[in-house]
Amino acid sequence: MPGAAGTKLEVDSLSFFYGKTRALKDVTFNIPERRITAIIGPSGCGKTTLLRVFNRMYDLVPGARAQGTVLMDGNDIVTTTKLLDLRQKVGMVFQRPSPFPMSIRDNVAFGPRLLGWNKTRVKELVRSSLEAAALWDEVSDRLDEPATSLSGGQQQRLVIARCLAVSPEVILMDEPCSALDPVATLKIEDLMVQLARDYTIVIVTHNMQQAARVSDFTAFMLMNPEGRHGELIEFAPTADLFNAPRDPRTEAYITGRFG
Amino acid sequence: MPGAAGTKLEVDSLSFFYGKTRALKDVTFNIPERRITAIIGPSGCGKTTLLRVFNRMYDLVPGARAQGTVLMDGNDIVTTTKLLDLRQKVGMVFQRPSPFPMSIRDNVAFGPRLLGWNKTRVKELVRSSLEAAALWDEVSDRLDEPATSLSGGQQQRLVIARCLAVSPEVILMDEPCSALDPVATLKIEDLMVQLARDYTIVIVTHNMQQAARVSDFTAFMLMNPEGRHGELIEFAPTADLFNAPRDPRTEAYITGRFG
Amino acid sequence: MPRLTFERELASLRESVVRMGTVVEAQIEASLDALRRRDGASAEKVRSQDQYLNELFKQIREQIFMVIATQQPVARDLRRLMGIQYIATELERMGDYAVRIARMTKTLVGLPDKPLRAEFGLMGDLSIGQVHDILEALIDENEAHAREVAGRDNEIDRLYHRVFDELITEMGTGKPDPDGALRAVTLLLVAHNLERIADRVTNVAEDIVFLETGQVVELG
Amino acid sequence: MPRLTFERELASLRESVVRMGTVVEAQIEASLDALRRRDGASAEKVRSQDQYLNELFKQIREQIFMVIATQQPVARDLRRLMGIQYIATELERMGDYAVRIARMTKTLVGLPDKPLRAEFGLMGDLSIGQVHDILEALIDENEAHAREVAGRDNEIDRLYHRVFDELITEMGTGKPDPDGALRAVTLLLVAHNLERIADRVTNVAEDIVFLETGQVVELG
Amino acid sequence: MAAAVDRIRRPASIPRPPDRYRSLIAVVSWAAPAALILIVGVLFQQAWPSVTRFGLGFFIGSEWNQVTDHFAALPFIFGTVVTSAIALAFALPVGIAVAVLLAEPGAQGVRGALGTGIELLAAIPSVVYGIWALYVLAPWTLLHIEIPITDHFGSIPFLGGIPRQTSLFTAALVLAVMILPTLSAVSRDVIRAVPRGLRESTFALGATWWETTWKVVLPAARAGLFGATVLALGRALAETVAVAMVIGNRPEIPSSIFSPGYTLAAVIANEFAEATGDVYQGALVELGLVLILVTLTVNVLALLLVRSASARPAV
Amino acid sequence: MRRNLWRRFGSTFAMGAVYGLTGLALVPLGLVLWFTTAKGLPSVAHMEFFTNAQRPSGIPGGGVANAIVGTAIVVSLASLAAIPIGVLSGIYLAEYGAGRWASWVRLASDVLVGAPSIALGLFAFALVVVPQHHYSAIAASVALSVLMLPVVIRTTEGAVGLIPNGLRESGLALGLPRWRVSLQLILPAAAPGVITGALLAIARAAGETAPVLFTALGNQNLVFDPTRAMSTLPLVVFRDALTPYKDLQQEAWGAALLLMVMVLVINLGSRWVLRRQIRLARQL
Ligand SMILES: Nc1ncnc2c1ncn2[C@@H]1O[C@H](COP(=O)(O)OP(=O)(O)OP(=O)(O)O)[C@@H](O)[C@H]1O
Ligand SMILES: Nc1ncnc2c1ncn2[C@@H]1O[C@H](COP(=O)(O)OP(=O)(O)OP(=O)(O)O)[C@@H](O)[C@H]1O
Ligand SMILES: [Mg+2]
Ligand SMILES: [Mg+2]
Ligand SMILES: O=P([O-])([O-])[O-]
Repeated sequence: MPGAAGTKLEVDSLSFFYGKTRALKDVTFNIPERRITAIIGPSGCGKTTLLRVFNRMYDLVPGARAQGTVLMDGNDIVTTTKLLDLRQKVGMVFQRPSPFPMSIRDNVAFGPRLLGWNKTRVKELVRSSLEAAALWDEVSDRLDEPATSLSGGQQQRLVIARCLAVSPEVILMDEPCSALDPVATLKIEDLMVQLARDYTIVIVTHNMQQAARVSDFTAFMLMNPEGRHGELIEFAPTADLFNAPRDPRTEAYITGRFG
Repeated sequence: MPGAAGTKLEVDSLSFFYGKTRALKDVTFNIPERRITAIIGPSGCGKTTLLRVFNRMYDLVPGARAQGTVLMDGNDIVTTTKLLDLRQKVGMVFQRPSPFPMSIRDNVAFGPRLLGWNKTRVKELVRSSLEAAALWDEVSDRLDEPATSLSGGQQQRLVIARCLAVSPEVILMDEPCSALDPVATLKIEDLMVQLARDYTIVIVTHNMQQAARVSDFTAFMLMNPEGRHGELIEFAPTADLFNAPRDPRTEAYITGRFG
Repeated sequence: MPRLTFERELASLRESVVRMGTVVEAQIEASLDALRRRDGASAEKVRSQDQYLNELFKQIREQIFMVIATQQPVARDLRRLMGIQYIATELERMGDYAVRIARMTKTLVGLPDKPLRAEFGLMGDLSIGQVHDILEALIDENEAHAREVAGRDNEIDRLYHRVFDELITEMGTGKPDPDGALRAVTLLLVAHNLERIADRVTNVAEDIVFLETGQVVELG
Repeated sequence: MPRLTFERELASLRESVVRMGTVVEAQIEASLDALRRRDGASAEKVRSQDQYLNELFKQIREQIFMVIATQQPVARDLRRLMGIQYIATELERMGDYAVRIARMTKTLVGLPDKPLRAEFGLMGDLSIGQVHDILEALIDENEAHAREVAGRDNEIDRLYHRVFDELITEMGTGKPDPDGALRAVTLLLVAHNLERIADRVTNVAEDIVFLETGQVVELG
Repeated sequence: MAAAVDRIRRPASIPRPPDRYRSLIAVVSWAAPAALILIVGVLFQQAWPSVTRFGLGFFIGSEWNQVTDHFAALPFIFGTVVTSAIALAFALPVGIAVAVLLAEPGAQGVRGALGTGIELLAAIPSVVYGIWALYVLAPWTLLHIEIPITDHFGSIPFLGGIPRQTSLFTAALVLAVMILPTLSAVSRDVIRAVPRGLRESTFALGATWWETTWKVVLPAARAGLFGATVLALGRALAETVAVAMVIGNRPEIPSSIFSPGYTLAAVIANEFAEATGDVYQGALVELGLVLILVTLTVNVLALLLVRSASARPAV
Repeated sequence: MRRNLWRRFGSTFAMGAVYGLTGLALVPLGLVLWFTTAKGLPSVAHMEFFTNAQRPSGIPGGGVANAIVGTAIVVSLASLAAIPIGVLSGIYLAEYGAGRWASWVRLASDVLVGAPSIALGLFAFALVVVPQHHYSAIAASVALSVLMLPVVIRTTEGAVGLIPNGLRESGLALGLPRWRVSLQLILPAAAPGVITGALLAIARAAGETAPVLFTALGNQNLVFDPTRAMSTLPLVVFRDALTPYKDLQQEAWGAALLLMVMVLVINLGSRWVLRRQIRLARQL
């Protein structure tokens, strides 16, 4: 439920450029702690771009560059050079489930092991992460089977478990259900709701109704038709945004009356 | 609105096999004329397979074979050898828009030209088909540009126009909007509603709510967990199916309470 | 032309609810007319007409149910739907008052004739006027008009209290006369129901404000 | 555990509507109690308590609105939501009757004391029992029980008509006494409201049937 | 306010930690371009004596004389171009047909085996083709193709003369076989890259298999098919030993395709080991240089074509 | 309706023609396989063929042991250079392959694949043989490693590229450094494809004649010293086939059979490995 909550990420006048083209302009809002914040908007409005600023995934794109500040617990994400620490704290789940080509156990243990954690701790982590990802019951008796033998929805939960294993604080999800069928989607949504007790979750979704279903707060973004850059139109508690949005563009979008 | 309507396709005890594996078992229902019939169900339950029986598209898959009858205006589709006639009468629109690599005009004229219709008739057809597909206004001044220059939603409408140009009676659509953004999706949905005045439309969709929004009748299919083949669980007017489904499995599916 | 189906359904719902309003208005008018003319048959007709109103209400409910199930409306769209449902509920209730007035009329027809107090005419005209105007506000989606109509509540209230006091006094001072007592009580109930109609109009006004702006207000 | 959020919201809504029911029951009981004890303060308390009921009703409406907007329920889920809304509407109306009984009570307190007819106790017990039982049917999702409760309507109707006739007769034959007339009319209105409560229970029963089975029935 | 000022002062590029791994493998990846440049450079240097001596005349003259130390490349260029062109003419229709068949969806069973077979053609070392062509193909060709044609069509230019086992024609035939796998494999990939929906929607309009293939699928793959052809041409130009074994090795421009000839690659293979003297060696290296420059050009062209074909927006 | 009949007939006819042409394409394969096997078998049937070095015409008991050893040495040396460099370059292209520099690398390796192998021979000759003043296996290895390099690069790039980007990003998103993700996550996932590439490159190098003609030059004796001239199987085929002596020609057929079988086995094997890779990648 929305309500009083600390701020986890403070986005202030964030602009983003791919080379010379601007993808985001002056995005400012606060992402509350231990809540689910959804980012919605039409294709190409910069949702993914915004999300990828939060764990500096954009560093992989040559020529990409951010301007402004994004504070996490007071530290600026945009200018930090401690990328490995940042990414450990800010986990990410992608559109297509991407299990590593190894056993279920090794998938979850992969991160902790490479980070040099000791064996007993890793073993505990495998179990606790799988439990937190609501997958333990389904896989506890076949931890050594290849992860690719799982169904799509299970794979996505495995990926979430893998990400939980390195103890993140924030979990970013970029359309985590768009490759899944409705049943698996509901499971992931329920999982998100549960995880929001302990983690700050930011989810990008194409599916407005998904945002409506699971999130506590919703950010609506739109491509500015003149500047051809993405903008934040409205950020509000989800219930407010879907019942009585303040901006007519939000209303037009959520009622499907665009264009 | 559902209501009295003739039957266009009579599906009777239809089974389908891919080689030795059975994909459909004993599907029986009637698809009404000039109405939109939606086929919904979880992934892999045989929706696409069923649809592809109606224009014998499965002939392209080696080893595929259908059993039972599907009567269209009294003629059995399953056993007919007049494939070219059949496919002309039963048009099809696919998931990803697939404009031919030629101009917009040539795309629409392609079918009629193959059929050897004369030039003036083809010219008229191009216009009337594009109009019927609600695309004429957007492309009338650039008919000679390549079809690939259109946006995704426009391409999908072009494909529909192309299919209208050979005067089909039935239009099959296999997840026609799943590659489109919400705005384009709404346009296609509105188009379907308009086309249903003159054509019998059968649409396969993953998106229950789309079925709910546009269709007059809905068929719900499910994979039989023992036989591992698809079955028809319920076929009813859409409003009934979504308000008070008769089968508990339908209810479980549409309320997202599966598994 | 986005969301053809939804717009079509919404238009049909608006039409239904406006029809309901018109019928309710006619029912109230007919019941008061029957009262004035002491016409039992007309009163009976009001009662049977109510079935139609109930039917319409059920239909609207069901249609709204179906539209929600199939069109997943949000924000303004949903407000418009739910607003229509709220209004339909109020209209159905107003219809009940008309029926009760008609029932009272039938009781009165069985009693000796006596001239009706002027207040009944006034109250009737006022309440019919309110119903009529609130329907117009609904049709025009005119929030300000709705608020204005709701404000006219006081006049009817005042008239009702006057009628009530007068009738009680009349009963208390009169000679023993069972018919007179029944008549007075019955008329009192008619006034009571007219006053209730005005209350419902206020609620409809609130619903119109909600439907148009999303604000939940208290106009009572 | 599918659709956590939806189930949570639904549970909270059910809780709210049951709370509404309990409050309504308490209100009716309190108003009748005040009537019996000629306790103006208690009656006043019923009136002020009604605000709470209205609040609860508005909250339920809003929450349902939000759940529909965000959870896109269909079929059974939607029926349960809308059913709750229908029931809440009826409960709110029942609450109004309790308030009106309380208002009558205040009128009666100002009049000379006279023993209350036995029928009032009976009617009160009956209607409170109906309200109580229909709430149980709602909590247990017990459609059959709901139908049974609705069937008990007749007894109250019978009592109401008896009270009505007796009071009219009393008024018609008595000596001129304004207080007596006011008292009789007021009591008559109390009985009228109790009878109306039973009507609402029937509606709630219909709503429970709908909510559970999707059938629209007429139990009146 | 302070924040705004701060933001303006901040450098446009954001500090990023150095990526040493990237630098390391980037350096390693220089190997391929370095090799290419080195090859061209070294060959240039080796060919220098010949380049300075003969200049452009090297490409016009047709004399190849170790005794007088006079060298010119025209006969080899002629032989290379003619054998490659004929080979392409043979291979093209067959290659496209194979590609069309292999690209049919659901290429299991018989078609899968066909595909494997065609690809194995590419794996067989060219020297094996050479020995087979020399002892099996050449005698058969002489008897069953060359002699009948010269007998009946001898009056037509380039088809007359005295037919020989080792000839331009035989070399071209081997080349055709050898480039067929390249041609069909690349074409198949290009045709396969044509979206499935395109094929299916053509069928769904009521088109026949041939109409679908000819009017939609192949046109959609046009640019890529052209690229495949050019790529195959590059292979033909560069082929060495199989040609050296069957072309007859005669450094002159023949008047008939059934006469012996010589190609750039073949002459290097045959003569380089015994070549004495800077000029002779230089001339051979210059031939190599010509060969490599021509094939590089052709390859770059082909690559651009194939690449643009597969990079086209998905239709 | 008549029109449709014609259309169907035309289509069937065209389909027949396509099948016919494809059948025609397979004729040479059959012929080469058949003749090489038929003519080579008599040689291969003798054990000496594998154990003895070459002998001059007229002296019985000759074999190709020297060429087998030579092929092994030359190809091993070439692999030692080409495979590590090729794999790393391939990873570079797949992982950082967006920039301009990468596109040059890509173009260079594509062009190298098409470079005439005879030119590579000339190159190695000038680079190694000329300064050292004698032919050597090393020189041949240089030529062959240049020949193998682009094959390894492009197959590695392909195999690594098949691994969905999500895997890479997921690794990075766990807070792992880039090199770990690349070498400990992506490369193992792409291993079958990379191995295939290496095998194909080896097969190709082993079958090449032109680059070894005047680098390894050939040697009748069994030698193991890579700084000396050596023979390889293709060289044996080339040289012996063109002699007028029947016994040497027979030896050439035998060597050709050996070479062909080896190359085909590697090819079919690597296809199998590759199929697994693709299946795996598809699951990812
Ligand atoms: N690597 C890139 N280089 C250049 N421009 C890019 C790149 N990635 C995205 N863009 C552009 O930036 C804008 C925002 O893209 P982004 O992917 O963030 O949108 P999105 O809202 O996530 O869209 P979608 O819903 O389709 O995923 C788009 O206009 C896109 O074309
Ligand atoms: N070409 C094929 N060969 C063998 N089996 C197939 C083939 N195509 C589909 N199937 C199988 O038939 C069943 C039904 O497939 P179909 O594509 O009709 O399902 P669907 O309901 O359309 O699923 P989706 O929603 O994922 O499109 C599945 O189990 C599938 O694995
Ligand atoms: Mg995105
Ligand atoms: Mg499908
Ligand atoms: O492949 P070749 O050895 O003939 O160049």
